[in-house]
Amino acid sequence: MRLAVDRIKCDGHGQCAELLPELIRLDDWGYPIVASGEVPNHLVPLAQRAVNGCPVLALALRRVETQRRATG
Amino acid sequence: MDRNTQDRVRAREAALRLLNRLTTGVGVGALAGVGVLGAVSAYTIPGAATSSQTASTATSSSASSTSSTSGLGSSSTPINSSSSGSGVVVSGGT
Amino acid sequence: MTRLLAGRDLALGAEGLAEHLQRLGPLPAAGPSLTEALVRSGLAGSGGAAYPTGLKWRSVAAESNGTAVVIVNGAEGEPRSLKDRLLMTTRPHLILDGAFLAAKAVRAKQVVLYIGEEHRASQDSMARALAERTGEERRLVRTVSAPARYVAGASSAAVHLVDEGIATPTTAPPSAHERGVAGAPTLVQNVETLAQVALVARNGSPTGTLLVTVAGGVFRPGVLEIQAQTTVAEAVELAGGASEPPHGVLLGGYFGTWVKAANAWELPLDHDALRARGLTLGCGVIGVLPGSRCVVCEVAGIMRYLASESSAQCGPCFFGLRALADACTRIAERGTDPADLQRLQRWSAEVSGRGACHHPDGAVMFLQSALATFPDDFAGHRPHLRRAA
Amino acid sequence: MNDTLLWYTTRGAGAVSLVLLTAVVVLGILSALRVKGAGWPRFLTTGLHRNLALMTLVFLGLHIVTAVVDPFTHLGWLTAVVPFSSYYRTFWLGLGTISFELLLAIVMTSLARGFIGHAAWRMVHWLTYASWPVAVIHGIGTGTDTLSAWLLVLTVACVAAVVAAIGFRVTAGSRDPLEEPRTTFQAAVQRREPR
Repeated sequence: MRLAVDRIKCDGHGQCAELLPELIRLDDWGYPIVASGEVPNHLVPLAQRAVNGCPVLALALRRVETQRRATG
Repeated sequence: MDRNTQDRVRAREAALRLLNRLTTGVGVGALAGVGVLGAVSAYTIPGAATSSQTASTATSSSASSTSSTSGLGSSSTPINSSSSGSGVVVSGGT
Repeated sequence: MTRLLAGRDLALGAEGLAEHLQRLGPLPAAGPSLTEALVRSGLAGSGGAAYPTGLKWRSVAAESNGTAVVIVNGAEGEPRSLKDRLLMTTRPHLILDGAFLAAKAVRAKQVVLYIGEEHRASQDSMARALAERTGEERRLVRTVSAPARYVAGASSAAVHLVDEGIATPTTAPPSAHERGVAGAPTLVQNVETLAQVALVARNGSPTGTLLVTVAGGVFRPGVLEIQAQTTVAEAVELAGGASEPPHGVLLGGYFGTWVKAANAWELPLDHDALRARGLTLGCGVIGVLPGSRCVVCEVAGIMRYLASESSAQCGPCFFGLRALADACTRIAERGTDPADLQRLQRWSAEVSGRGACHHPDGAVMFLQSALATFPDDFAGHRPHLRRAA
Repeated sequence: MNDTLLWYTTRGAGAVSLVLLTAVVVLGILSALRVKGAGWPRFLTTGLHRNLALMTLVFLGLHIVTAVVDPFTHLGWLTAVVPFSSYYRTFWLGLGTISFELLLAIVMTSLARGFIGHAAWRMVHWLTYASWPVAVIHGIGTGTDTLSAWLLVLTVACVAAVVAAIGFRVTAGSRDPLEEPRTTFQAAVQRREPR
């Protein structure tokens, strides 16, 4: 499972970084920098919570590597 | 995991606990509220001579949380934009 | 070996259909065989990404069941590139041949001419050429003006404009060839690529030449058709030679890469050869920076432009490019502060790859290449007290 | 006394539902304002907003059930489903039904947000600004002993809280830092082309 951000929908709420600091931090302008690669199993529930909690549904948890490149 | 991330993980865990405590607290308060307000309205049946001033607004903790709208607007400081449109491009005698 | 610009003298304007057919013969049949021929020929796109044309056609054809759309991309939003305009105003029928061949090969039901709204001559030339084509061909075609903004030429922006009238890039996946105009698989192809296709269909192989625009400190800047592997020095010579000893060369326009002048001359102008050296040819702009110009100030100016061209849909791009441009401007106007150099590195790493389109990636590649190629200029830059404009 | 127990429970649950719904509305507005403090991350506001929204439904359910089964008023289930179908205080009770059904739509679309997408969810969520005021008026109009001070004070407090929150929201303007530059750029590249 990988985290992917829809950069156009994302408007810098920052809740995903609050919920999942292990994998997401915010840049200087409040937008998420998502660690690339597979989400460790023990963090999948939290990642799912961050996905459901995103106020604009910009975060997704995808099974296969479908985004163009691992967004850093 | 660096210290900063550890701090943020601890903050998350604390906030999740707080969320659960607040939710259960409000739930219990609400249940109590049904009882209290039910009883209060029993004493203030119309026709009962005394319209006893038993107004109590502190029915449940949630009521108090609603009025504490602390003005903590997140400060998105405006970036001083110096973007002056098309810049000098690879110049030369065109 | 024929050339794209073979035929009548370019100064005489557009070649009409009769002359075009008399010179090159009728439009050959098209179908899967042409797609395979393109794959075998290794023809790469000339829009800037240099994606193999045959593979692109295959993926659109695979998804299309007679509903696909072909977008002929003549937006040419790269400020210093002139090649697409030259091609549209002198050899429009080569482009239309390529477009109709593509439409047949991917079973498209519509062809959209997407031409920069400020390229008036190109719009007129393509309209006149279209008028000469058959009724069946004309019915396929619709002309749409591309706003004169840098991102308007991106394939997802072209699709978005044709669909909803707004030329802003959209999030991929899905990309255009999967789900483009009205949800149909869409082939977005640069005009030069389609001109090459028209010749591959007739000769079995591309011309082996490419159009480049030599700009900046040369005596005769403009578009040249050169053999692949021609060196930068030869191209600059063909453009009248450098007007003064150059400081460096920018290959590929604003999403391009810098090379110190000394190292540039022997470089072969070929996508694969340059990519192997960590460089890019992009849309074929060869920008010669005269020695009297300060590279830091040039880079700062271009970064300000690229920042202002962000479509402000993605935070990292909009804020990131402005922060990078502001830092470059501080270095240019006040002299180098090491903290700014560190910020340029940190922000570059944070911005690249975090946009819905490639605008931030191209801008960061451009900046990083300048920082790597001219470290001393950036490290020790002093504000210019008085310098020639 | 026990047959009036239901009636008192209805009133108690109604009042509590009003307070809870008010809290949910205020928390929703605070979420949009993206408020954040030490020890209070933004997901806490939205998390509480969601939890209390579901809790509101529970107490609203209690309020409706106790009202409907109350032999004293024998309203019948139809009252809770079809607005203005009760014989008793038809108008005021009808408002309650409307407010309840709006709230159901809001909560259902929130639970299905992943399927219907953000835009559709957001449109339905605007119904909150109908559901809550209608609930307040229902509370005032139906309360048989409306003059009882405690309900009036409670209502005023709830209205004050929401008005204050709306005040903050309106004055704060859009919290999306790209709202203005994005709109400006789109206007620049907008070309109304016929499809």
